[in-house]
Amino acid sequence: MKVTYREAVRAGLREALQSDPRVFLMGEDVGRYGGTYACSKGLWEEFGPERIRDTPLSENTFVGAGIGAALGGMRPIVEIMTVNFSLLALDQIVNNAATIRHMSGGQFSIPLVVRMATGAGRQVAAQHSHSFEGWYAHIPGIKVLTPATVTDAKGMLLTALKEPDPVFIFEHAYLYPMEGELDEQAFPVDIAKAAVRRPGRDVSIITFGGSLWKALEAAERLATEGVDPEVIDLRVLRPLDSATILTSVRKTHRAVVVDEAWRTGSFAAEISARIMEGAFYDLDGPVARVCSAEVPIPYPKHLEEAALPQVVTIIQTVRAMIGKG
Amino acid sequence: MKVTYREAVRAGLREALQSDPRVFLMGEDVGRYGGTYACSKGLWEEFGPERIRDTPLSENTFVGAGIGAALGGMRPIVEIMTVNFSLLALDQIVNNAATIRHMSGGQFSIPLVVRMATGAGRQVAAQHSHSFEGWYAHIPGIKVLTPATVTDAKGMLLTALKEPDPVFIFEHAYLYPMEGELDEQAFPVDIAKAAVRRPGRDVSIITFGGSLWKALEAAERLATEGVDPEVIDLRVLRPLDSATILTSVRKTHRAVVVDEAWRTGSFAAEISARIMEGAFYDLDGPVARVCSAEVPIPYPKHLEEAALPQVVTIIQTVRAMIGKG
Amino acid sequence: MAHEISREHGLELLRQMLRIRRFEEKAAELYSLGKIRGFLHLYIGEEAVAAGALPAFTAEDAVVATYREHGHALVRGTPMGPLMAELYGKANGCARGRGGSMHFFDASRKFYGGLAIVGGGLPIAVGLALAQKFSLLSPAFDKGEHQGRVTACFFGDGAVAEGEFHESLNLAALWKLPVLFLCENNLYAMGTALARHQSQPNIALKAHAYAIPSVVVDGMDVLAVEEATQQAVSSVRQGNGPYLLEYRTYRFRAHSMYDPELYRTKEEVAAWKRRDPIATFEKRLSELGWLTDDDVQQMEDAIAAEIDDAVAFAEAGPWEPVEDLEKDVYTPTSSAN
Amino acid sequence: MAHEISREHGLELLRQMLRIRRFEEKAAELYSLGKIRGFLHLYIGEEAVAAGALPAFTAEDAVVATYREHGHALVRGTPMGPLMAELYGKANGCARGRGGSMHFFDASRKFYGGLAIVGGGLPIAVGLALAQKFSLLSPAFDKGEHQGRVTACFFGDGAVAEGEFHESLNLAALWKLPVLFLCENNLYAMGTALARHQSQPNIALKAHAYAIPSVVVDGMDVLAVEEATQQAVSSVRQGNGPYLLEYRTYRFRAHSMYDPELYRTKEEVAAWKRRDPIATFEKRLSELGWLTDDDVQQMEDAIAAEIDDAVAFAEAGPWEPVEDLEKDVYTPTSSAN
Ligand SMILES: Cc1ncc(C[n+]2csc(CCOP(=O)(O)OP(=O)(O)O)c2C)c(N)n1
Ligand SMILES: Cc1ncc(C[n+]2csc(CCOP(=O)(O)OP(=O)(O)O)c2C)c(N)n1
Ligand SMILES: [Mg+2]
Ligand SMILES: [Mg+2]
Repeated sequence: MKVTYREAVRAGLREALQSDPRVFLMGEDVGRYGGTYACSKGLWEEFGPERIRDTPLSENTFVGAGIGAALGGMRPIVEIMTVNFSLLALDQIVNNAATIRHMSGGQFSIPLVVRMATGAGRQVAAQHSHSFEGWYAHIPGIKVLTPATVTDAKGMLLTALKEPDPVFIFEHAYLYPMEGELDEQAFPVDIAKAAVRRPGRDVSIITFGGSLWKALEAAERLATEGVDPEVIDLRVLRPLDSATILTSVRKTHRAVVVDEAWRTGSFAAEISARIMEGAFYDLDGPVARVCSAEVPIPYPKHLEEAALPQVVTIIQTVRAMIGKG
Repeated sequence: MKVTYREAVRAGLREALQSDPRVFLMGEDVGRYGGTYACSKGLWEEFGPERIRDTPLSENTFVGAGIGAALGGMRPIVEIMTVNFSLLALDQIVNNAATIRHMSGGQFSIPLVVRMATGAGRQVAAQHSHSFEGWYAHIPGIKVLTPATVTDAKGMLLTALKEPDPVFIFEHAYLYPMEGELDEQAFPVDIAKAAVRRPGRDVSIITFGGSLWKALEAAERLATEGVDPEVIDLRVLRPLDSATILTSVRKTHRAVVVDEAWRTGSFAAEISARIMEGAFYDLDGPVARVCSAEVPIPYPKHLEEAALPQVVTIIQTVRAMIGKG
Repeated sequence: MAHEISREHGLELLRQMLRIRRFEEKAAELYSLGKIRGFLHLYIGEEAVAAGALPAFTAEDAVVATYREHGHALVRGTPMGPLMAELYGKANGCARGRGGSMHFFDASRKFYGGLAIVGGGLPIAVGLALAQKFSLLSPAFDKGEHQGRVTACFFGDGAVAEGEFHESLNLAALWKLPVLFLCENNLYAMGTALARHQSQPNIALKAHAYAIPSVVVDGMDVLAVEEATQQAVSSVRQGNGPYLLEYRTYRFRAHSMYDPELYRTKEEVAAWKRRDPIATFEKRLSELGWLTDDDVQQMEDAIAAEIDDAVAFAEAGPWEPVEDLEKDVYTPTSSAN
Repeated sequence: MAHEISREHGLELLRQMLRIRRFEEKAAELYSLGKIRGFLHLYIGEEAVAAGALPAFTAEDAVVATYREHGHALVRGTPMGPLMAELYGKANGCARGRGGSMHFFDASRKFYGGLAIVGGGLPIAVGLALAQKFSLLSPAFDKGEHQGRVTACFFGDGAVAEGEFHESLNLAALWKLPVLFLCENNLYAMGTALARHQSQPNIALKAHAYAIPSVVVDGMDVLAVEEATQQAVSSVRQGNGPYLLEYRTYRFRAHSMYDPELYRTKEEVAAWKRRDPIATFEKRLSELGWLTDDDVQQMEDAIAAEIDDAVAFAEAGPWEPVEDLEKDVYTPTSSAN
């Protein structure tokens, strides 16, 4: 069945609310407004104001309240409108959500799911175009998911709600209107493994989230030039599935990592370092990174496009590598 | 002249306050209390409550006020008690301090200096033992300094105050009582280059901040085994001085990066990736990382020590590498 | 009349409100044509606030606004051309096209944005006010020149829920800083009604928690806005510390360009539109015999011409070269360059 | 007497205050011996608050406290042994030694810490109260069992300045959640006096900004604390939404073990010590003829024995094996294991 990414998220939310009375959704404008990206449209009417809760603008507190509600036995789904606003809640996430279990000697679990939109590409300028998934992936005690397909958009949410620990789901805002085939057979989807989205022999293109589609398009175009790339969708940034990455690189001997975050300190650096540590002797050449320019993302289309990873930059990077290899 | 790191910071603050009427210091308990780490002890008495300002507990606002005061023509020094509390101010830092200049088309400069204590090692447990310098180094628009010596503790602060843009200085809390030789000849110190703290031939040990001293001790001990390590103190994490790193690795053909942050997504990954990209063909073997275990830092001494990089882990890592090389 | 004004002044207030209204109507039109993209938040319905409040501030004062700041920049005096060009993303825009609708800046007019993180402007304004106070305190500064500068900080009712509102009012009052907290209470934070995001919907009353004086103002009455703002500004200039004004107003359009408006009734919107700040003020002026249909027509014609010029300016403007993408991440004199 | 109590009850209140005092005096001693490390924040002087407030809550209620929580855990009922062992960092501590002084936890007593980010406990408490309210709303929960549960949230005057205070009170009042905001106003945030961190130092008054009822309580009078807290709890249990209590108290010792105390005078400290909650209450009980020197001696002896046992328990406790360092970062059933 073909559905949009947005519809897939909504279907996951509905199913979760129907199947477990402990599940509720809270966030800014998730209720009467239907969600900034319309992911929760109709849910307030269907499930009522107790389970679909509009919050005041107060990110640190409603995320903290999600932690408390999870400690109290609920299964909260907290929506943060976009990742840039999540910085306001980072104290609760790092200092409470991620620590309370370990710091208490294992006395508590925090079954909290936090969803947020991430990424650039919609000309909303410097304060609304960040990609901080890599920062979240640095934090022990939480899990970080980056669904790129409609099946993962719905499936990962449902699996996340079965987890005993905090799970953070990053939905690339650019994907919401994207249509895809929802594979109900795939459920329940795992949240432990990366996926090989396109098998290939010549180079491993490793990416996640919104960049997956750019990587796949680049791969198809490269195929017409006789280059056969393998495309890996990390799916889960924490805990990271190194095995799938290393298996691929040992086969292709080359890797390009695509990450929409700023280059320095990007999660792409972690992938490069893991390959360095786990497959150095299998490499025919250095792992390359395709990331965003190190600038606040500007508003005009031409500058925003120049700042972000693009299909052509991926292609050029692979070509240069093959040429050298 | 021998001084403690704490005294060096205080001397820098005094000199700055004396030499520029636009400079003032604000933060929690920097005044009457003298600073949690006594860095500003005596300054309130000397410069008065207008220039040494105790703030209420409100990190996001007093950092934001520092940005506004800088926009208004002042040269604020904001002290955030420790890095974990800085998460509460990250919105102002990422969304305002780092963007306003670029986003406004270059109309404004924000000459703000923010100082904070970072790091673990004092048995203050999971909420007070973080190392987020690597996160800050990911943000275009700001600069990130990690003084490891008493000379840099004073000198970097003075140089930072001459910068037109926001500078973040991370002082490892463990270093405050450390004594060292203050080299007044070194002033003004640059905040652009990494420093080779110990020249060597066999392996490059690359680190910064509190870990420098562990790296130097490891190097001396390795020297007694006939291994001659080069120790590099990054000093500045953003903008990063790749040249010094690559020059060293091209000479030693081996590198170990020591970073007190959690391994996954650490800044050590960025260093490893840069070496991958810039000196792959010069490497005799994979770059290794010595980082913290991926756990909230526990209170008991033996567990905290086990969680953090130690002299012995650095030594073992180098030995393993030499053996393999 | 709320207070005594001259005909000229009355016409000027009307003209400013009309400039905002027509500028934004044109912007909406250009948005549907794809000339403007990203988020576009219209101020239509709230014009009396910017038009009545901003003239109370001098060129030496500082202004901080939100992503709904077109009206504030217009009244502050930034020419319409660079503002329209900014909406286009052109290099001749007021932020070289990099900011767009949400990020107007104008250093020459001490207009510090155009900030789009809700509540994020308050600490910045507190800091600007701190610098203004320092300029009085420090013997190194020329008191005369700096005497009595203040900072105007505009924000919405939704921002009142954020912690920064609380922290900023406390700090400003504690340090007696010359800042005016100007709340544009349009009764909604996006789709969330005031009573559903504030347990105590009386925003002016919250100022007591910080020992800050406050007043509720009819934000649909440009003269009431002007009078209340002038009084507050003079109190702040005299060094009495911060002041909070709650302007009760209403947004006639969607929150941004995409908004199904499921959260409010057509009747409610219609009722507020009957209090349109422009129509009601036109009526008052004509009742005073100060405004003829001709006057209105002349004013509309002049504004239409100003807008045509602004659009032409924007259309003719160049795109910033891609090579300049990384320019101004740091200041040229910085060691990072 | 503030309200009618029996002799037994009076003696029990005294005993609890004494347990806290002696426990912490011993902790300070052990700190100087190097048995306890890191930060150690003593509650000495403030005992009447924990001793008077906590008995108003049932075992089904939830409690959230700060890094100055020794007294709260003791009165809540966690045995002294595991608490002392936690200070040592031993595996038989109440948090397996991982938390230390600032991070006491006890799931069996719904004691959620021991949280050391100032203000960070308020949102957690609001969330716990939300879960308690849900348990009433959702037919899927057994109403009877959950009926009228409430959450106690302790925090200091310094936390009042943080944005989370503002955000949490608003959210709790907006959603009518069963949470008690219990402010231990000891007049200082570390070295910063109340009047230098609050522009409006009357904390109870701030509750009006959220339409939350509030009361100022003499925090040096255990009976006043008990009575005010019981009244507030019963209002919250009845579903009237949150309540704020401001306990005016004083910290006799340094903020933590290192503190030159440059920020307050010896006279001020001495004046407050004359209002020592334990000494004054002992006096009242003896004036009633309820307390003889023998009674006091017996009580002290029993507590001394309890402390000796706790120290022995801690000394005998094992260190957590280093192999277990990464245990419990995730829950065993998690896909991450
Ligand atoms: C911290 C933060 N959270 C969420 C948003 C998304 N957002 C943009 S405007 C808005 C509503 C703000 O309402 P209000 O402050 O009343 O201003 P208005 O739009 O009514 O002028 C929201 C939730 C944001 N920009 N910043
Ligand atoms: C967000 C944050 N900022 C700063 C600190 C450092 N700090 C620890 S306790 C404290 C003072 C808190 O005072 P108060 O809330 O009155 O509690 P008290 O210590 O008086 O019991 C400070 C500033 C912290 N723990 N958290
Ligand atoms: Mg509004
Ligand atoms: Mg206090």
